[in-house]
Amino acid sequence: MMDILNILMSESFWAASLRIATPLIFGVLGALLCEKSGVLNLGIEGIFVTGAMVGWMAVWLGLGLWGGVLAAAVAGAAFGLLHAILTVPLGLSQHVSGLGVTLFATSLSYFTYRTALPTVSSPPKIESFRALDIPVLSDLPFLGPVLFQQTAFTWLALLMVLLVWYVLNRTPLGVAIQAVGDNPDSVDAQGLSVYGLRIGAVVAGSALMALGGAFLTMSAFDSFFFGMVNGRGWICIALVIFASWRPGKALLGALLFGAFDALQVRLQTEVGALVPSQVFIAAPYVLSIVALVIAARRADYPRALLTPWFKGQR
Amino acid sequence: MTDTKVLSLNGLSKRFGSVIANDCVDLELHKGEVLALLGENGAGKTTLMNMLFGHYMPDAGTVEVADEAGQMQALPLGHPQAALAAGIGMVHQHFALAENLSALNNIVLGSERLSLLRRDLKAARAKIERIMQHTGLTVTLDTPVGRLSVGERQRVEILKALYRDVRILVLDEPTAVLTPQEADTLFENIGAMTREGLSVIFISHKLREVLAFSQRIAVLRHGKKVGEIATAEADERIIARMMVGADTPETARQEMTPGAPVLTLQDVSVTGRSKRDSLTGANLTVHAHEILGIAGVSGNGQSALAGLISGLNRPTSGRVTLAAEEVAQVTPTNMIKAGVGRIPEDRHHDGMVGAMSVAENMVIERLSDPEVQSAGFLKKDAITANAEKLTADYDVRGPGVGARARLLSGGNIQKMILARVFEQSPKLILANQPTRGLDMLAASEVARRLLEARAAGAGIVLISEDLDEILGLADRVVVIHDGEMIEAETRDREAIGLMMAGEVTPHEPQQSGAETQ
Amino acid sequence: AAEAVKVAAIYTLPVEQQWISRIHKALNAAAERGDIEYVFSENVANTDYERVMREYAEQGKQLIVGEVFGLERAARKVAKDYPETAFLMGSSFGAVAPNFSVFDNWIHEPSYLSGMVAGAATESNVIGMVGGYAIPEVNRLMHAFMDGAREVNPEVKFIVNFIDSWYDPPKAKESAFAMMDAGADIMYAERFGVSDAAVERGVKAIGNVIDTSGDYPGTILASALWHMEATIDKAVASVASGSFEASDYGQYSFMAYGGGSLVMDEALISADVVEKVRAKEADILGGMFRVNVNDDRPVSDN
Amino acid sequence: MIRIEPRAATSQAFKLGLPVLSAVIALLAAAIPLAFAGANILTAYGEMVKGVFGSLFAVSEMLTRATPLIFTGLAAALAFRARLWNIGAEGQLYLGAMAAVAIGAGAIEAPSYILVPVIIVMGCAAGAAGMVVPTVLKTRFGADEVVTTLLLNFIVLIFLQYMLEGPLKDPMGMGWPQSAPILDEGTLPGLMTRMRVHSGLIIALVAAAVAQVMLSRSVWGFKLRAVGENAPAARHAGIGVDRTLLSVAIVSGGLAGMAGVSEVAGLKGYLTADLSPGFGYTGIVVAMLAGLSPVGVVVAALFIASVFVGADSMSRSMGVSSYLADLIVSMSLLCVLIGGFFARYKITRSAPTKGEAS
Ligand SMILES: Nc1ncnc2c1ncn2[C@@H]1O[C@H](COP(=O)(O)OP(=O)(O)OP(=O)(O)O)[C@@H](O)[C@H]1O
Ligand SMILES: Nc1ncnc2c1ncn2[C@@H]1O[C@H](COP(=O)(O)OP(=O)(O)OP(=O)(O)O)[C@@H](O)[C@H]1O
Ligand SMILES: [Mg+2]
Ligand SMILES: [Mg+2]
Repeated sequence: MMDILNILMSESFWAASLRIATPLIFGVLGALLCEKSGVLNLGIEGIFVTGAMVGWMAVWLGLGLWGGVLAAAVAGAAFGLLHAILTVPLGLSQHVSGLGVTLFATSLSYFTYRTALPTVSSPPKIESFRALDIPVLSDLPFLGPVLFQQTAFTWLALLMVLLVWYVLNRTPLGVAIQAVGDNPDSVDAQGLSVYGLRIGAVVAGSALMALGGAFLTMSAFDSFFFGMVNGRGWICIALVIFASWRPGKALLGALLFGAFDALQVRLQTEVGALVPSQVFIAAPYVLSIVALVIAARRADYPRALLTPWFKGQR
Repeated sequence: MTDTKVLSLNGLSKRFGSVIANDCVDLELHKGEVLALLGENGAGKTTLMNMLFGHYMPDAGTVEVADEAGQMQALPLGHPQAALAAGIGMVHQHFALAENLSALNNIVLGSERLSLLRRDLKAARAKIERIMQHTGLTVTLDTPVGRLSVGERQRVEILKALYRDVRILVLDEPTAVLTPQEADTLFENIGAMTREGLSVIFISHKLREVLAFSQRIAVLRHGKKVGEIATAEADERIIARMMVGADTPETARQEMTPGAPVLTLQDVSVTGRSKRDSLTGANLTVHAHEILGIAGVSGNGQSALAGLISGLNRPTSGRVTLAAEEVAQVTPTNMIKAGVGRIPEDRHHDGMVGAMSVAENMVIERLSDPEVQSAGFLKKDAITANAEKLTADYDVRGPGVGARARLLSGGNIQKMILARVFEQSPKLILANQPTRGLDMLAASEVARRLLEARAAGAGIVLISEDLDEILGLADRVVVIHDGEMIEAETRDREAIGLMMAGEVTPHEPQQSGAETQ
Repeated sequence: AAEAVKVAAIYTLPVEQQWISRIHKALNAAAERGDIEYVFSENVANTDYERVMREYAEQGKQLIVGEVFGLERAARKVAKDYPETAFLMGSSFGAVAPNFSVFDNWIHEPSYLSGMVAGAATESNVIGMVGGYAIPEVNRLMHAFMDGAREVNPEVKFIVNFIDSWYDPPKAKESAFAMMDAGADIMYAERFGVSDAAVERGVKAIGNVIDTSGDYPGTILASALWHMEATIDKAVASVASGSFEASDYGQYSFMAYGGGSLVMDEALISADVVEKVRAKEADILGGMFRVNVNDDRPVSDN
Repeated sequence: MIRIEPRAATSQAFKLGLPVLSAVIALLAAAIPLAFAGANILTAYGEMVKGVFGSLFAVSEMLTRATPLIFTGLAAALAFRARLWNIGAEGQLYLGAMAAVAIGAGAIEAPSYILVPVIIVMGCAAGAAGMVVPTVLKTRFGADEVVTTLLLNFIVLIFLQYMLEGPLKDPMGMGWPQSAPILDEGTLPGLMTRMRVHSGLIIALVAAAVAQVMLSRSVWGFKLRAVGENAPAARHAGIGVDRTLLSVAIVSGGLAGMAGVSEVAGLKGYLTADLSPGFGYTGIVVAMLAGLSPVGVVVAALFIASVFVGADSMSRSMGVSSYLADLIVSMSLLCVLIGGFFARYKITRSAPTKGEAS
C-alpha cells in the first residue's frame, strides 16, 4: 500500500501519465469530433499509423519538426476525407469503411516505408521534440516537472482540448456540428449543409488522430516501427464514450488511462514477482469497461451516430 | 388581404420511383393571405412544400417569390438556404430539431456565419423574447429540446421560422400535436401577423381549423391540384368531395348498455423517467361495450397509462385486473395473451417494423400461435394468406403484402395495425391517438372500426388530445392531469377544457413519491 | 565462381526486429558478395508461414532460412515434402534428417560478460531490465546477464518488466523510466526504447544482440552481439557444395565460432573491470567456463 | 446539382456484375503501388491468378484461409442483423481456441467421434461466453457493446498470454508460450492429402446454410430481424428484446469461437498468441460486404481470401514488399464497398428545368 501511495505522490509518475496520455488526447479528441457530427471513424487505428509514419518521414526528409506535424495532419486529413466521402454522401457502412480505412492506411504506410527504406536494419532516427524546459516554471515543485518539462507536442494536445471545447460550445460552427450529429434534418432545414459539416468534422477529426500517431514517432520516440501504434487508436474509440462526447472529460479519460498505464509499469516492478504481469497489463482495459458500465446510463449519444442522411429522402 | 402576389409555384412535378407525388401543380399566394392546402394522406402536400423550401429538387417547374420590393424573382431550386434568404420559412410535419441543443440554439442555428469565432446570443435572445411576447408562443429557451413536450417543440419549430423574419410561412400540420386550445391560440397569433403582411400556407386534416382560420383552400388529390375555393364558400361536405371525390361516411354512435368490467385499475402507480410519464394512484374501470375517453394535454401521464395497458410499464404499486383476473406480471406478452389489443401512439416507432414485410408485421404479436409457426419454423404460406385476407378486409392499400411495411402511407400503416388488433377480437382495446395525422376518410374509418369493436363487446380506452374526437366517440370521459385521473361528470367542452388545464380539482394534488424515485 | 545459391528467408516480424535483423544482415552480406540470390518475406503470420515455405520450395529455392518457433511440427512436415530443399530454421527443437537444420541465438556467453560490466558499474545496486515477451530466447540471455552481474556484485538487485509487445518503443521507454524512478542506474536494453530513456536520464545501458553504441554515444557500456554470418556462411557453403545435412547450427552462435561477441566502450569502464571481463572471456573461449542456461521467466528481486 | 437517388429496379446481372467490376477496378488500381515498387505489372497479375488458382495447392490454401473468415463473417452478420455490434469476434475466436486446447490437448482421452464434438461444443461455449458478457452489460447497464467487445479483445489476448505462459503452457514446448498440441483424436480431419484445407470448411459451409434458413424461416430469425430493425416495436409486440439479444450473442460468439476451434484443431494443432492475423476484424468486413446475408458471407469470404492469397503469393514471386498484399486487399474492399453503393443508388446531375417567368 505504501508503495502505491509513494508512486501516486511522485512527480515522475504524473509526468509519465501525461506523456502516455498525449497521443490518446489527440486520438480521443479526433474521434469525438467525428462522432459529434454523427460519423463513427474506426479508421483511427490506421490513421494513427499514417500519422506516425508520415510525421516521422517528413522530418527525416528535412521538413523540420513542425513541418512533420503539418504533414502528419494533412495525411490524416486525406484518409479522413476518404472515410468521409464513403460514409457521408455515399452513406456506406461506417463500420466497414472505418475498418477498410484502417487496413488501407496501415498497409499503405507500411508499404511506402518499406519501399522507401528497403534495407534498413535499424530504423533511422530523427531529432525529435525536446522537453520544453521553461525557466522558473519548470522549477516549481511538483507541477514543474509534471507540466513544464513536457514537449511542445504535449502542450499542443492540451491546447487542442481547449480549442475543440471552445469550437464545439462557443462558435456557430460547433453548435452546427452538434446539431448535425443529433438530427441532420435540423441543420438542413436551417439552410446549412449536412454533408459539408460532416465531411469537415471527419476531416478535422482525422487530422487530430494523425497527430496522436505523430506524437509516437516525433516526441515519445524518434523513429518509426511497424506495429508501434499497438492498439492505441482503438483505446480512443472506447475513451470517447467514457468521456460522453465532452472534450474536458476526454482529457480526463486519457489522463486516467495514462495513469493506469504508468501505474501498471511501476507496480509490475514492485510486486511483479507475486502477481502475473498480465494482471497489470490488462488493468487499464478492465477499468475502462468498469468505468463505462458506471457511466453508461449517463452517456448521451449523438442520436444520428451511424445513420447516413440523404438529401430529399426519408 | 391585398391582391399582391408574393409566391407562385408553376408546374411543379415530382416523382419518387413509380409514385407521382406531384403532377404539374400551380399555386399562388397573396400578401397577408392564409391559404389552406388540403388533401388525403399521401396526396402530395408535404412534397409540394418540400420543393418550395428546397428539400426536394423538382423534376419540372419553377418557383417565383416576391422580393422586398415586391418584384417576382425566380427562386433557385433545391437549396433551403435560398428559400430562407428569399424570406420563406417552413414548419415541418416531422420535427427538424436537434434534441441535444437548447431551444435558443435550435432557433439561431444557421442564421449566424459559420466562420464567426464568437457568438452574440444576447441580441438573438432579445429578439426571440420579443417574438414570443408578440405571438404568445412561449418556450423555455435554455432547456435542451429533448426535454420539451411535443407542444413546446412545435412552438420552437414555429419560432425558428419567425426568427428569420419570414414573409411567407409554410406550416405542415402544425396542430397535429397541439390541443384545440393551443391550436386556436396559434392561429389567432398567426392571424395577427398576417395583418402585418405575413402570408401563410398551412396544411391540416382538421377541417374545423381550416374553416375557421383560412381565407382560401387549395386541394390536392393524387398529386394533382383538383381545385381551389374561397373558405367563405366552403363547408365540410364540399371540401370532402374535393379531396376524395366522394362523401365521407357518417359515424354514428349508438347508446349501449355497458357490460361486465374488462379492465380495473386499483390504486395503480407507474414511475416514469419524469412526472410527465408517471401515474399516481390511478383508479379506473372499463366495461365491455364501452368506450372510455381519456382527455388531457399530452404529457400528463397518458404515456404511462398507455405503457401500462400495453404492458411496457410495470406498476410500482396497485392491482391491474383484466376480466376479473388479476394480472400477475404486466408484460406485453401477458397483455396480448389476456386479450388486450394495442394501437400505439407512435405507429412508426412502436407499431411496426418498417423494414419487415406487411405480412410479417401482421403476425408479429402472435409468433407462438400454431397458425403462424410449427416447431419454431414460420408457416410462410399461412402468413401470406392471412395478410392477403386482412389487407382485403381492412382495405390496406400498398405495394403488396410482401413489401416492406415502411412503404405504406401513414393511413395505411394505421389500417394495418387495426387489422392486426381487431382480428384477434380483443376484450380490451387501447387506442392511443388513433387518428393523429390521418385524413378525414382514414380517421372516420378508424372511428367506425372502434365502434364496431365496441358493439362486438370490447372495452376501449381511447386516449386523445382531440376533445372533439373524444366527445364524439366516448361513453364516459376521464380527464388526466399531472398523473392523476378524474372522471368528468359533464360533457361540456369548456368545463372539460378547464379540468385538462388542471384548474378544477376535486382534491388537492398530493405530493407523490413518483418524482423522487 | 560457382553459381549463386538461391536463398529465401521467411520472417514472422519485420526485418527491423533485432533478432531478425542479424539474419537479414548476414544474408544481405552474402548476397553482396555474390554467394547467394536473396529474397525474403517479412511479417508473415504464423497461419501463413507454412504456405510461404511451400511457395518458396515450389519456386526452387535451394536454401530456406527462417524461424519456426510457433510451428515446429508443420515446418518439419514441409521439409519432409521437399527433400531437395535445404531448411535452416530458428528452432527450439532438434534437426531432422535429411534436410532440416536448426539454429538459435546462443549468445548467453557474451550476455554473461555484459552482466559483469553492469554489475561492476552500478552504484545504486539496482539494474533494470525491460523485455518484450518472456520467451526462452530472451529469458536465457537475461539469466546469463544476471548471473554475470551477481558474480562481480552479489549485492545487485534486478527489476524485470515485460511489455508484452515486440514493437512499442514508447512503452519500453516508459517502462525504463519507471525503473529509473525505482532506483535503477543501469538498464539492460532488450527492446528499442530503453537506451533512449537511459540517454534522457543520463544513466548507462547494456546492449543486446545488436550494437547500438553509435546511436547512443556515451551511454552503452557494453553489448552482447549476435553474428549470424558464421551460421549462414556455413550453410550456404554446404548447400553450394551439395553437402547440406541436417544438423544443429546452434554452436555457430557461440563465441568460439565467432557467432557471439562482446563489445565494450572502454572509455566508460574502469580498466580493472575490462581486464576482469577479458579474462572471463578467455576462460569461455578456452572452455574453462560454461555459462549456465536457464529458460525460465526472470522475476524482479524484492 | 448532383443528387443521389435510389435505383428503382436493377437487373440480377447488374447486381452480380457490379461487385465483380469493382473488384476488377480494385485490382487495376493495384498497378499503382506495383509500378511504384518497380515490378512488371502484367507478370504480377499473372502471378496473382496463379497464386490462387494455379494449382490444387493454391486453391486449397485459399479455402483454408476462407474457412475462419466464414465463421467470423457469420458471427458478425447475425449479430449485426440484430443491431448487436459485436466487434469482439477476435477475442471470442481465441476463447474458443483456448477451450479447444484445454480439452483437446490431453485433458480428456476419448475416441475422435466423442472428442471432436466435445471440443467443438466447448469451443463454441467459450466464444459464446465471451459475447454474453458484453451483451449483459449492454442490456443491464446500457454499456455500449462496440466499446466493451473491442476492449475485451485486448483483455482476452492478455489472458491468453497468461494462459500460454501458465496453465496451458506446453511442458514439452521448450519454454515457449504455446499450448500442448491437440490429440490426434481431437483433430478435425483434413480434406485432401498433403493439403491444409480441413473439414472445418465443411462445418463453416453447413453453418452458413443453417444460418440462412434460420434467419429467413424460423421464429428465432423473425425475432432477431424484428429486434434489429426496430427494437421498441418488437418489445411492444411482445418479443423479448433482451432475451433475443442474448440468444444472438450466444450464436454469434459461438460462431466466432468455432473459428478458433477450426483454426487450432483443424490447422495449427496447438495454440499460440498469433493464431489469428485479425480474422475477427476481417469477419466484420466480410459480413458487411455480404450485406449481412449468411450465404453472401461465404462468397465474400472466398473473395477476400482469394485476393489476399493471390496478392501475397504475387508479392513474393515479384520480390516486392509483402505489405502489398494487405494493400491490395484493402483497396479491393473499398472498391467493392463503393460498387455496392452504385448497385443501390445512382448519381444524377440535374439542371433545374427553366419554366417561363410570368
Ligand atoms: N422521400 C420520398 N421518397 C419516396 N416517396 C415519397 C417521398 N416523399 C413523398 N413520397 C411520395 O409522395 C407522395 C406524397 O407524399 P406527401 O408526404 O407529400 O403526402 P402528404 O400529402 O403530405 O400526406 P400527409 O397528409 O399524410 O402528410 C406519397 O404518396 C409518397 O408516395
Ligand atoms: N422511403 C420511401 N421509399 C419509397 N416510397 C416511400 C418512402 N417513404 C414513403 N414512401 C411512399 O410514401 C407513401 C406515403 O408516405 P407518407 O409517409 O407520405 O404517408 P403519409 O400518409 O404522409 O404518412 P403520415 O400520415 O404519417 O404523414 C407510401 O405509399 C409509400 O409508397
Ligand atoms: Mg405525410
Ligand atoms: Mg404531409
